[in-house]
Amino acid sequence: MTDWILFIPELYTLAAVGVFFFLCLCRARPGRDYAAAMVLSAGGLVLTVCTAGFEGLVFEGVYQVDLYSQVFKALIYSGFFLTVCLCADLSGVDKARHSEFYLLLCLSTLAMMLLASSVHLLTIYISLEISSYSLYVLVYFRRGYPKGAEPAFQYFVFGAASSAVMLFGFALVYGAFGTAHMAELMGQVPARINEPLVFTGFVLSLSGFFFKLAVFPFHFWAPEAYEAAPHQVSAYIATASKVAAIAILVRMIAMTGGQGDRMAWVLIFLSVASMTAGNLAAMAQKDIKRLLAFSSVAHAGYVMIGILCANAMGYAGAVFYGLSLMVMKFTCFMVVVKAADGGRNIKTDALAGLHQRAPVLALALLLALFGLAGLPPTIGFTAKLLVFKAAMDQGLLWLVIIAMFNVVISLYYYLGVLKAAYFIAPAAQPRAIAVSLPFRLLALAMIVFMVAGGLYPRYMMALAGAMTAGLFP
Amino acid sequence: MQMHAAQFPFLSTILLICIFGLALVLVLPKNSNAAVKWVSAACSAATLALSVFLFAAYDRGAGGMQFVERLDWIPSMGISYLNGIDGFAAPMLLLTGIVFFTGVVSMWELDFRVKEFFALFILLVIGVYGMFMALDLFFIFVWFDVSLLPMYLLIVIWGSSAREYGAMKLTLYLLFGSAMILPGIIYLAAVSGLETFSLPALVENASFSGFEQKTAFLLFYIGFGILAGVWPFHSWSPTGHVAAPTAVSMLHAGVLMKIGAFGILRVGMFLCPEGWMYWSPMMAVLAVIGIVYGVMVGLRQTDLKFVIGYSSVSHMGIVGLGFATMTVDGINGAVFQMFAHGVMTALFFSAVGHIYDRTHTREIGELGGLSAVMPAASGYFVIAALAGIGVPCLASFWAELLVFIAAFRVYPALAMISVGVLVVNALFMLRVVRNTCFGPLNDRWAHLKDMRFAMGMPRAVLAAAIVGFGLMPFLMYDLIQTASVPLIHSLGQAVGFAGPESVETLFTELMSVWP
Amino acid sequence: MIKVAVILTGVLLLAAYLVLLERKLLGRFQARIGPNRAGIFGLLQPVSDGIKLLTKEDVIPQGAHRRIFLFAPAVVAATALLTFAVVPMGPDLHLGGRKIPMVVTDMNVGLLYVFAMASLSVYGVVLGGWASDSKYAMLGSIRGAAQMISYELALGLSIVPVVMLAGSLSLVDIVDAQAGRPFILVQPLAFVIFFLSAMAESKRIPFDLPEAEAELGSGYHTEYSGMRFGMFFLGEYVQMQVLGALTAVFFLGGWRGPFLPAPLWLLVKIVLVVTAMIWIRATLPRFRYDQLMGLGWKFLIPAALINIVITGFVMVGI
Amino acid sequence: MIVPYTHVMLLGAIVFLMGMICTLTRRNLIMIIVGLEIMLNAAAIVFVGAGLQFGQIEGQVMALFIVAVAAAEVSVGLAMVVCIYRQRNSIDPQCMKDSPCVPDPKETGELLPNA
Amino acid sequence: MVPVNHTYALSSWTPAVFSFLAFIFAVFLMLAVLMILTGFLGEKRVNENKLRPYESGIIPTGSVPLRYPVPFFLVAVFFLIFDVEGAFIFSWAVAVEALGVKAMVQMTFFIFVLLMGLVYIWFKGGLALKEGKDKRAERR
Repeated sequence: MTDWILFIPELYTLAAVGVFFFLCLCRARPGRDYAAAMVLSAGGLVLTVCTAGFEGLVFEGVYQVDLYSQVFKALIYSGFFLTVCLCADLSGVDKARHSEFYLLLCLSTLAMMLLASSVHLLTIYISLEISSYSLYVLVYFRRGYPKGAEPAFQYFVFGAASSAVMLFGFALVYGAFGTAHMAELMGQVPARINEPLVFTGFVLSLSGFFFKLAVFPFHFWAPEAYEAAPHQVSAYIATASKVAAIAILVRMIAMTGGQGDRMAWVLIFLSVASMTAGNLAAMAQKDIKRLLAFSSVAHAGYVMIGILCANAMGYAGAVFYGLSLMVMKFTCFMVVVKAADGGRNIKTDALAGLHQRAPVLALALLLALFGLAGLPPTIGFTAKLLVFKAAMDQGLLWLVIIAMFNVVISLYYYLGVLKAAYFIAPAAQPRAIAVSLPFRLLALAMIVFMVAGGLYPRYMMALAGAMTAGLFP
Repeated sequence: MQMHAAQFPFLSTILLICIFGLALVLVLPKNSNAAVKWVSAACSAATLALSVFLFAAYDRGAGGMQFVERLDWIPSMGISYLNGIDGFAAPMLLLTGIVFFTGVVSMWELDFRVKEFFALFILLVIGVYGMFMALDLFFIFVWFDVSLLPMYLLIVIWGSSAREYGAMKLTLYLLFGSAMILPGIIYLAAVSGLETFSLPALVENASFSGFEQKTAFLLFYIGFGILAGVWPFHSWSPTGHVAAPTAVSMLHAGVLMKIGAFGILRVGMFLCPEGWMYWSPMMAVLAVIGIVYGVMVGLRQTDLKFVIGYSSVSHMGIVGLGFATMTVDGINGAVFQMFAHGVMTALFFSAVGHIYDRTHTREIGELGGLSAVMPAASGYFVIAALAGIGVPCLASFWAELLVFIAAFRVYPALAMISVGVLVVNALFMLRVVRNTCFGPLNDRWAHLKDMRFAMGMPRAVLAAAIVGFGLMPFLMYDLIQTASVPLIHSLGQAVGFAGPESVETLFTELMSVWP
Repeated sequence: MIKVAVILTGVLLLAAYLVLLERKLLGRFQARIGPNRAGIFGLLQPVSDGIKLLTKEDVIPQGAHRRIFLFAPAVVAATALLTFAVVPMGPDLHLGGRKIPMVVTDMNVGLLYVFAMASLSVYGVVLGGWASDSKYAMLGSIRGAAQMISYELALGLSIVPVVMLAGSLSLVDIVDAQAGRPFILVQPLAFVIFFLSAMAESKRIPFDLPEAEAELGSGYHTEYSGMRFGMFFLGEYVQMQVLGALTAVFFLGGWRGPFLPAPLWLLVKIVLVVTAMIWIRATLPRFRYDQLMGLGWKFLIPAALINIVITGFVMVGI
Repeated sequence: MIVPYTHVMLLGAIVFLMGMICTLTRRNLIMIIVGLEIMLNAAAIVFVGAGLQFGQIEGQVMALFIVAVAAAEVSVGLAMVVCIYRQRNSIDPQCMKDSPCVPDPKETGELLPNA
Repeated sequence: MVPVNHTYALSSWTPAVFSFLAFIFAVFLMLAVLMILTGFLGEKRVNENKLRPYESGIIPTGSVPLRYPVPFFLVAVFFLIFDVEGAFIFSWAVAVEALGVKAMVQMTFFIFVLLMGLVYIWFKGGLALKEGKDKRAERR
């Protein structure tokens, strides 16, 4: 009999989905929807954090609850919560659709939570799809966007194609081993990973996660979708969705037990290509959200470094990287949401004079951008240190050097944003950005978190290490 | 490397004072410019006092690492908060203290976004202090980057000509450097297999293969060398200096470039002696090219700041040449030169900055006869110029002397070239001094007033340091000696070094008769 | 082989005479006589109809998509006919020691097969209407598609209780499960839903919006003539039979019945159901489009779903 | 199992490639979705084959779920296609030409079958 | 998931494949014969008016490719979702007694979700199919 206690956070989220569903059926009242979303997401966050110690198998072994999954659930939930925090001014979305917006967001969160715990190919596939579908639709929620549904459709086509490829890979893996349980696969895969069929199956099955993470050949949706989506949705895609992708990707690679040399080479290639392509493309961007999208692509490359090392530090590094990415990307989007007028897209120049209009935000942006560039003393540096150390332990000096070159390239455009925020004088009299007290506290919390993660990451790293310890057979 | 336990965490106190000052500046209300300046000045004075104290209190007889502090930071990766100073670091701390204090004071007339300026400035100094005292590779890198980051904003917001270009170029260059250092650090930590980032622990316990040392040293040399203005990577330096505001130029040329050299010394030479030996001829060649190049390009400049900027390149070349000799003398000279050049350049930029503030030009051709209206200001300028030339009885004379003594033994031809070029440079500098301070007075400047005493004070401190250490070089020399001799000794043990073994040098004898 | 031939011929003959039956009955409902010239009581009327259709000109309109236009009618007819492959006509025959099942093939997924065929028949309508390059035909086919897919849902869901009771998707098993009592007694709601949606599936009045003569001039087969029109026609009447047969199999106990031989019972039941349908046709006016869809989505589907839940709870014994 | 697993796999691979080619080369939105569906079905074929090979029900369960998920996918995709189609008709086609995603109707024929 | 030993459950249906094929063949043969016959027997007298599409007797106007009304697409989409979910219900229905109460509860939840979906599209006007008076169409 299923131990339902282990499943409580998911059940809670499901109930939250139900609440939003009923709100959808009622008359649209954005204020009420926002309040409900805040309360429910905060409650869920508390609940997931409280259940972080749970362990066990649910649903005949297809659903594994352990520290790894629970912490990831907490992370995903914080992504959701933070995104909801940005929704006070949800002017990018039609008023009548606010409750649906939260519904889909919540649904996507639920699916990602399921994803974090999935240890069966079927559950992985289903939860991945559910989370993606919600996002496809959310991307189209933007009010009055001139390109309409096209970016959403593009996102959809890429997502569906890569998940189909992934599914085919799953089929090959299942066909080779006769089991779809990760626990059973883990015992058998390392020995046979170099068989052509198994190898092909694995590479194909990773594509779905690469898509979520926006790794190089699967990244073309990112700029369009980020640009077209409401800011909050972009923030959600950049934070929670990435974290979930990292969670499952690490689980999948851990299944190979670090035995596949060819696999490692594929991953290295993707990692390098992803970093380089993302950074070079980002340099040409004027729109902040596009820029952040390409930087996401680049960061996917860095995360991959940690994952491809397939050692304890690499996994811990990837996990830590996910955490840091969430904080930093969220901070950037926080600024974008606040700086954007009425939910419009903004160019980099629109940040002009930010240091006067909202000093706290400007400081947060500064740290977030430095963090994204991987400079100390921010959390982004610690994350890079971890993945690079892991790569060095595998003897991949040159990979680290390439990555560091990319860091310098990325710095070019991050500094461009920073210059706009701190240096360029705004054309007109700058309109002060009203930053409410809770929001200011949120920004301060982000600042503290980023600096603390850079200067004193001891406990976070220990947590990441403890989480990934269970991934080894 | 010996280590002595500390009684009181003096080093962390310096950092804490700065951090406290930074926090205070940040929480002060927006328009309290005077308060911000006073807080910064107090903070800088306190750290200056502490660094003077450390400089004096360093036990020259015992040597080794003193004032060591240690705190486990990230045990899982073997990272600890480990501070300590030796004979190399103590002069650098003193230098930082001096330049910090004088920099704050020379920006006293700033009235544009004051709070932000001083906040960033203090942040920069925190990084510099931290870098000089850190003994853990992780923290070395962290402080290194902390000191680089505010630079971009400092130049972009408060800079002068071509500031955007200059700032972007500078930042990208320097971060490119840090992009070489980080892999190097992690590489060494990984191949050592010791799970530690502690520099002393690595020096003691790790045995790196020749290849590893060569690779890592190259990474460090390029990475830190960019900041040190080593020749092919120097080009950020003149543009950056020119673009930066006065205090930043001072700190930058005075201290930051030393961070680069210090990094090569601390990380590269301590950890990879074999790599050092392998690459030393290249270092020497590049250093000499730097010297020659700096001088030659400097000759063609008409902007005073460019003149100083390029002379910095050549002066840092002297440091590099000193390192490349692999002798006690050479290292003594190089470290001494780091100190001397820091103080001298700071004075130079400070004086030029003052002149620029008044005249709004730095073109040599437009200036002239300033000594008539601004005797004090041009006096400092002249002192700085003379120090730059290496006139005896000024600090840099001893430094250059030491380096060239060592260089003549190891690389006679290169030393010959550099000395020749420096003579040319001296003539040129004298001409610059004449064109700016003496000769016919340009009527446009006739109404200018000389600097007040309070404004002159920082320059006075710097000038005093130049002259003081020029007259009493042994104060510095004894200190550096405590670190350089063990380093060369350990080099002998580590790689079977059989180069010029002159521990008892000509200069030591010279020193004994000097006072 | 003989079995196949017999069933096929039987179905075709029955279809032909159902036309006659309908015309006769409609005549009676409307107080007229109906066809009575060809043979006694007009018994040869179907034959003459067939000959007429075969010799009519086969017009292909100008803008038509030729290939699709030509084949669409065959789809309708074929899918309707093929459905009979799984309808059991009676109990197994034992001839000379050999067991001969009275069904073309006893698929274990027979029910799904039936639905598959029903779904496929939509293609005939849609393609036929689309390929005609005519506005009426186009409108008819659009309506047809929407209506048929809507009601297919209700159709499928209404059968689920039957499947639950029988525990199998095979039509033979379903008939066997009704040995005691026909399912209409235990599942009256399912029967009603099934019957309504099946009528909509076969586009019978009052659900004949795809062809609605009055507004669309025959809808999707406006442009068809000759035997191709005949095939649509044939398909429709075979579908009526299918509907009768399925109603019989699912709810009326299939071929089971006292006294008479099994296939005859089935025939009787089919004719009964068809007569009921004709009766309805003669009585009720046509639905409006939104009413039609509303009935399907807002009433039949929820009712079918709830029926499933109730049946389930009764069965597992709560 | 009469048909060897390798043959099933080969069939799956061929179908998969067909779907992929359809998705990649067609410039008709509907056909792209069709291609996606074909890819999914190829995976389902391989799953069923593999399940038969090992005598497990898992393969079929997978196939069932794939069918369901595919339906959801088509729904989302079709809804978006409808939106795009409506926008194209309501907005001047000239300004839509700039966007890379939507094919030019003159070049590629109809966007939707006869619609 | 339990391995299935009863291979019949996994193999495709085998009984009476032959007679089924024969039936299919017979049906197709008959239709083919009819189609060919109608081609031979029918008279061929083509004229322009006959080839024109029927439009209540007038010369056709406008182009045939009409815009598909959006409600039809919506219906198609709804159908897709609900119909396929039917697959789960069927697979459960076959074995309802064997699966017992637990599966019944799960299926009830499933059907509940389905009904909620129906309620949603109902409330949101997805089922307001009255042509020309589509609320959603007006709102856009």
